Amino acid sequence: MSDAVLRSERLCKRFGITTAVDDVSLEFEKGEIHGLIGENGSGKSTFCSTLCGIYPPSSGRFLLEGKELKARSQVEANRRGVSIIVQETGTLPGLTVAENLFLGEEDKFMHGIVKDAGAMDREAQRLLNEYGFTRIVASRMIDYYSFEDRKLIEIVKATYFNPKVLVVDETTTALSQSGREELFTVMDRARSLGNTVIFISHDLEEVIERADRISVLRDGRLVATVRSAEVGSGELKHLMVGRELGTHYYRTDYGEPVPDEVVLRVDDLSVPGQIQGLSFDLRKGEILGIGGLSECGMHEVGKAIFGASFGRSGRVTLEDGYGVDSIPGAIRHGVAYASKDRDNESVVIADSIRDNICLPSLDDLAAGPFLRSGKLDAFARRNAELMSVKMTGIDQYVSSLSGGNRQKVVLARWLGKDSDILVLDSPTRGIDVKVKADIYALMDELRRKGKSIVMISEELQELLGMSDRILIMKRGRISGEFARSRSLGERDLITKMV
Amino acid sequence: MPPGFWRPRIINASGSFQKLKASRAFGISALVALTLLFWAVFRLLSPTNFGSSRQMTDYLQTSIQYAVGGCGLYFIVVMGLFDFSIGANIVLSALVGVLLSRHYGYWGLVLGCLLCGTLIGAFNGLLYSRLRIPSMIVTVGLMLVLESVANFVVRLDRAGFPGKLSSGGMLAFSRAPWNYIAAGAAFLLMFFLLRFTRIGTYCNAIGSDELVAKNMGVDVERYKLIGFVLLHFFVGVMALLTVSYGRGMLAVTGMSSMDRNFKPLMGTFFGVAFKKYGCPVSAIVIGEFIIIMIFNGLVALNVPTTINDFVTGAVLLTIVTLTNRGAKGSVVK
Amino acid sequence: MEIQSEASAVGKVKSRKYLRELMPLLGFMGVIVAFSIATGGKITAPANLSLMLSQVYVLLISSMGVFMVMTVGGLDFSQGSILGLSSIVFCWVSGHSIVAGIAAAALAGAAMGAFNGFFHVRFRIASFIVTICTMYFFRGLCKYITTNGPVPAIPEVLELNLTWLKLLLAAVMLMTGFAVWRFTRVGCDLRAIGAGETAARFSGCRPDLRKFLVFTAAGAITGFASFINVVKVGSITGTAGSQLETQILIALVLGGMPISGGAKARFSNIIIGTLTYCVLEMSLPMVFPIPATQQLVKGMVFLVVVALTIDHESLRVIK
Amino acid sequence: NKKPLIGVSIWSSTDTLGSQCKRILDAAAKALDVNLMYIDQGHVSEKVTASAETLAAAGCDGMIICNSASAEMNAVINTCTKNKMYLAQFFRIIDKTANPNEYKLACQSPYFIGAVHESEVDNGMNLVRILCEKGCRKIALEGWNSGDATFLLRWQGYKKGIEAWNKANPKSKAVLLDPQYGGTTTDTGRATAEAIINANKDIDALIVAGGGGDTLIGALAAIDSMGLKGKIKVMSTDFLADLDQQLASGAMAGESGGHYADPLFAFMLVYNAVKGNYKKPAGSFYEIIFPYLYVASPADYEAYAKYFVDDLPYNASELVAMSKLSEPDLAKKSAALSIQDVMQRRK
Ligand SMILES: Nc1ncnc2c1ncn2[C@@H]1O[C@H](COP(=O)(O)OP(=O)(O)OP(=O)(O)O)[C@@H](O)[C@H]1O
Ligand SMILES: Nc1ncnc2c1ncn2[C@@H]1O[C@H](COP(=O)(O)OP(=O)(O)OP(=O)(O)O)[C@@H](O)[C@H]1O
Ligand SMILES: [Mg+2]
Ligand SMILES: [Mg+2]
Repeated sequence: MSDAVLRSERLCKRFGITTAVDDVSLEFEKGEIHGLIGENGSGKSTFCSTLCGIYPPSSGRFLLEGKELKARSQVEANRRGVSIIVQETGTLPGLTVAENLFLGEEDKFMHGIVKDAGAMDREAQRLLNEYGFTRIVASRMIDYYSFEDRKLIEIVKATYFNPKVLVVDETTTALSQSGREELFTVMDRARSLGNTVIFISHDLEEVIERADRISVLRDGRLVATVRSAEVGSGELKHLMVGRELGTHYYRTDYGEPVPDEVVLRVDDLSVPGQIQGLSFDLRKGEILGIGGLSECGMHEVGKAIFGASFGRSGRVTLEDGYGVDSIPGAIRHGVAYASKDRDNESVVIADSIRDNICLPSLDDLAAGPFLRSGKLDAFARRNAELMSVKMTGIDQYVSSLSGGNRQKVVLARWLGKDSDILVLDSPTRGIDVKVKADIYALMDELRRKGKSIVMISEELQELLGMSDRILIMKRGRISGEFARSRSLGERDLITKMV
Repeated sequence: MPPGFWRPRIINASGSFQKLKASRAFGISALVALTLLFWAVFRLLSPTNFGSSRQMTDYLQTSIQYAVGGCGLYFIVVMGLFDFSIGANIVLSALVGVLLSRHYGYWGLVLGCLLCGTLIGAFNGLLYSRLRIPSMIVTVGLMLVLESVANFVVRLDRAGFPGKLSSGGMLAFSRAPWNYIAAGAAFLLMFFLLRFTRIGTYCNAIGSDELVAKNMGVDVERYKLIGFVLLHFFVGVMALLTVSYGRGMLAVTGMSSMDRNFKPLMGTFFGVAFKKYGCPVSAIVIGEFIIIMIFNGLVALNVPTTINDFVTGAVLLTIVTLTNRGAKGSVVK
Repeated sequence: MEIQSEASAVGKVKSRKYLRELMPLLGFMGVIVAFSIATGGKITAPANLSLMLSQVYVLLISSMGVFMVMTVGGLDFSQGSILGLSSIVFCWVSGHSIVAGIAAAALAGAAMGAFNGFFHVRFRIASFIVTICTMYFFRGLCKYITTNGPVPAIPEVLELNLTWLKLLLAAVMLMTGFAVWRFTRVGCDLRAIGAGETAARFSGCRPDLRKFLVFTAAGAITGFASFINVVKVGSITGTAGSQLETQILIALVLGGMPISGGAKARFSNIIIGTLTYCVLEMSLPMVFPIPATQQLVKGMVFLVVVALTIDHESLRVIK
Repeated sequence: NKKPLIGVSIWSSTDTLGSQCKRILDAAAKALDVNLMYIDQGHVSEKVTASAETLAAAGCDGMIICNSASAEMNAVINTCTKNKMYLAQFFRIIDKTANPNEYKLACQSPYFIGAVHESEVDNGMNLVRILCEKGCRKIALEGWNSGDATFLLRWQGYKKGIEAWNKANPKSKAVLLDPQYGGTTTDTGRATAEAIINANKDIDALIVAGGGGDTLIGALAAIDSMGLKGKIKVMSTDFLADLDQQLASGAMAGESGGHYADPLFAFMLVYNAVKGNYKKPAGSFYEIIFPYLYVASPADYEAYAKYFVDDLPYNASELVAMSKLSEPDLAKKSAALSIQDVMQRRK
């Protein structure tokens, strides 16, 4: 008890009618990594945002080392020794690395109102070197660095001042394996210095492996806090959803023959700087998994098949001989695509559910050039209900839906379009186990109906569990191919990835 | 302004040429080369009556007033905001300056222009943040209001010639060296603000992503307000230079002051276009100079000045196209 | 009990939403009522109807194009210059045949719009910048052509200055516009592009093509409106159409158009906005004898109406 | 018996010339107990025609207008006819040969009462003659906006003046450069004048054709700052409030102007039409020619300033008397206006 560095007392946070965090009292000990898990929308991010001053709590409070913590902004929280690494990008283009690192903390370099830009660059470089990121130059524009490098810069930004509490919110999904390792090193170091890390992730294995203790949230309430050494992922899942998960989490069949009919042929597909000379077939009723490290180019494959890449060469040919070269063409010929970047590339975020579901099918719903809004409404409602999207009505804006429901809208749209080939990039990214199971079931059902699916995923379990065939990519090329088999394990895949 | 207006693009720096291209030296040489190019073209076409050193100083003298306004606009434009009321503010501040100069001489003129300009900036900024209306809209409304207020101010001027600087004195800023001193001080201040205070960093940060900047502890509201105040401070300097340059100011109605917004904005376009090379201030000054040079070149060729807008538009479009293209697939509004 | 309160809260949210959508209409009503009283009923007198309407046509028609541009999130500041230049084209060609003149003006407008669209889409330059450049570009041409005097229209054209004809043309344009907006995929596409361009692209809209076409259409529509403009003014000087772009912006904003476009754009924005603007334009001189006062009041009414009617909720970031 | 309401559609009621016009119109309206309603249309064609509609909707009994291009008068006259609103032009007349249709319409409309204008061509010729006589041989021209009706007429006059001079003095010919346009503000006026002078170092005269006076102020600033004061002779058609100083210092060579009372006569035409005193001549309309005053020395200007700037050329009782004149007498009254005329009346 005396070791508690941070305590929340009866913390509540309400957004209008939803209670995101409901009466949570939690203790975080000095020098521990504390996992925080829960279904999507269970309040993890909100809890931490409240801690870090992004939102004020509705009631209750935080106590940091016995004193009340009432930060009104992230910078204020930082000054009290609490910092956060968020899932989204936290760096700003148009500024240098150093300016990004010390954004909001320029005071150290100010002489009156004059800023000592040189000293700032030097200090930033010193920190980067200390973390081992020597390849990053502090005085350069951050625009020069990749997404992953920027994440590393953010890690430096969040930890260089040795915060007492560090929050890592779903950061790992954005990082490749090596980036993760670097993050874990930083986390371990923070723990060894006697600091506390709050670690949020949907990857239960990862949480069990890294965390000392794990707290589970459900619908904003604290369900339990357990020692990670004493639980398995099954128990955690049970705690998260409050019921036993069905056994059919992944598909269970093995050895079912895949029809030989090729529905999509990829020939010598290249995108400059992304993928090189890819060739493979997709067969009818097959789930083709594509895996690899985050930056291996596999995400570009989905775009290239869908006709959405810039500067693509090579051919993507459908069963009927049609060569896909544009998005509208792909859609017309029954190719569907759900992007990894859901909010930017899949759903039109500031538009209604109705429009989102109807967009690809507008031409089918029109009589001549004319649309009938009754028909559109019915179409949208039917498909949204088919996917059991949680909504107040089809007029609701997608921006007010949770991540999982947004993904359901994406799937509803393609179900409505009745596409024969679905390219799903990270279909369960950032989605809770319940919705995950629904999506897997749906994929299996579609497969049985003779639809073909390309599933691009960073989650090896998912690839192993769902695919008929798995292609592994490395540096823009295919480095291995595996057929569905019970004996196939993660290790087999990883050897081809790295 | 629509979001994402000045979202900087991601530069891929692989080769050494790319590195060179991203340097300040490259930007400044490009600007100088552009100036020389236009000079050479007009000089060739019209060797006797264009581009002597004496004439060049005349061009420069004309262009600096617009460059000062362009500097001010830069603060707002990089944040993705805009202000349509600067023309109206030039008119109003100049008239206030003239009015005060009747009683307090140069002090009245200078402080009248600068203070009135700055106060209006604060007013615009406050109204923008209090009413929570997009800047482009709120400033159109303010333009209407300020334009008409200027008409009431000019009526207070009981001198024989309302709005005109008395010909005996008060004209120091209409010619060298004082016009250069005033404009030069403004450029230096701009350079200092961008490089040695946090304002430049914060304005860029707000322009890149306001929400992230806010989470990083940038007091967005405050720096937007500072942006407006700085903009209109520079507009105040511009008003001083403009009223001195023309020796008088005319109060107008019916949105005619809008015309005054665009000359400074052209310089700002240059500044933003060359921002990635790290030399916005020089780009604004040189850009305005080029525009005035083109105007004079056309007159030297005895082309009717009516074509001037056409050429200016074409040159601006070309330069923006060459320097400020978005990446393929990027979202530009 | 909990469920009930939740349902009523949802209801509250919904009714707030409808109220928001009604705000511009209420603003319009407010302006009408206030100025009817101030002018002693002059602005609503039936005898004045055709006069009150006469300034609406050009603004109303050309607003339709800009409405679409703004829906996809763009801005068009070259509209005034387009009106001027296409009016000149109309004057030239109408000597042969008036119908051909209209077609030529619309084509010229389309060409200018396409020019805007090309630079905006092909080179990815913000529409605000492109159209400020072309505002100068087209205006320069317009001024240059009129250097030696206005470009006159043939006398027969002026005989077409008939209220019923203008009303008919405006109504036909409006109805066509509405039909296209409402009953074809255009409206859906444009709103989606405005609300999230990348996602719209991945859903099968063609944002680049659409945007190009939208700018072209905006030019063509204003080109068409130049017919009504010429019918009213008879000859074209270098300043023809000046500030039309600002008038359109003010009108659309008064009508409730969100400046960043997207899903909240409503066709009614055009009608309510242009009517409000024209009522203001017409009634202010009746109430205030001095132009400076007229404009002061106009500016304040504009600010007040916008402040009261603007939809803050959809503006997460106010630019 | 309600007060008559007369509309004034003017380019600007606030610039140098416009505000003076407003001053004399306000005085007349006060003397005759008339309400005035101003609309500034900025010489933008759409706004010019719209101004007539706005005035009609406001229920004006009559209006006076300074239009931009003559073709605009078509719609304006029609609006007035339809709404039974009397109309007179000021500073403008529809040219019979250049705009025959508008001219015909004006003659036919029972509500188009007449036009008051200056003889711009003569004025142009005069200015050029004076310059040539002062020894100038290369004359530059700075206008305000291209295509403006008045500017075009003046330009015609300048060209005619040069022609006449060259015919009379074949040995010492003068040239007139093509116009450049300097807008209506002082700073654009100066920038344009500087450009003209820089591009033509050998000019010895500059005519600033008008534009309300502010363009001229800018042009004078340009000449002054380039150290050419007196070397380039400046003529213009807009009196400045400090013309005496400008003349004394040699910045200005001379000037025509003083025409701000022109709208007064248009106002009188409309006022009398509204009162039913004037019947429009069948098949034509009244045309009043307003004289320019020419000022070439500080002494001239001193007198002008006394009676035209510090005071108005007509006082209240004179205005009332003027309103009772018949149309031919009104025209005579207008033609008679000069500095001497006012001096005599004030004695
Ligand atoms: N801006 C908003 N306005 C209103 N409600 C919102 C907003 N953002 C989120 N919500 C509400 O929050 C819920 C989802 O929140 P959040 O985005 O945190 O979900 P999540 O945890 O990512 O869930 P998922 O499992 O679906 O990914 C939605 O049900 C929605 O009602
Ligand atoms: N901005 C918001 N406005 C309204 N409601 C919100 C908002 N943000 C979150 N919520 C609500 O808070 C609840 C918890 O969301 P939170 O983001 O904390 O979940 P989470 O556990 O972090 O989910 P995830 O695992 O997807 O990150 C949601 O169900 C939603 O109802
Ligand atoms: Mg979260
Ligand atoms: Mg989430």
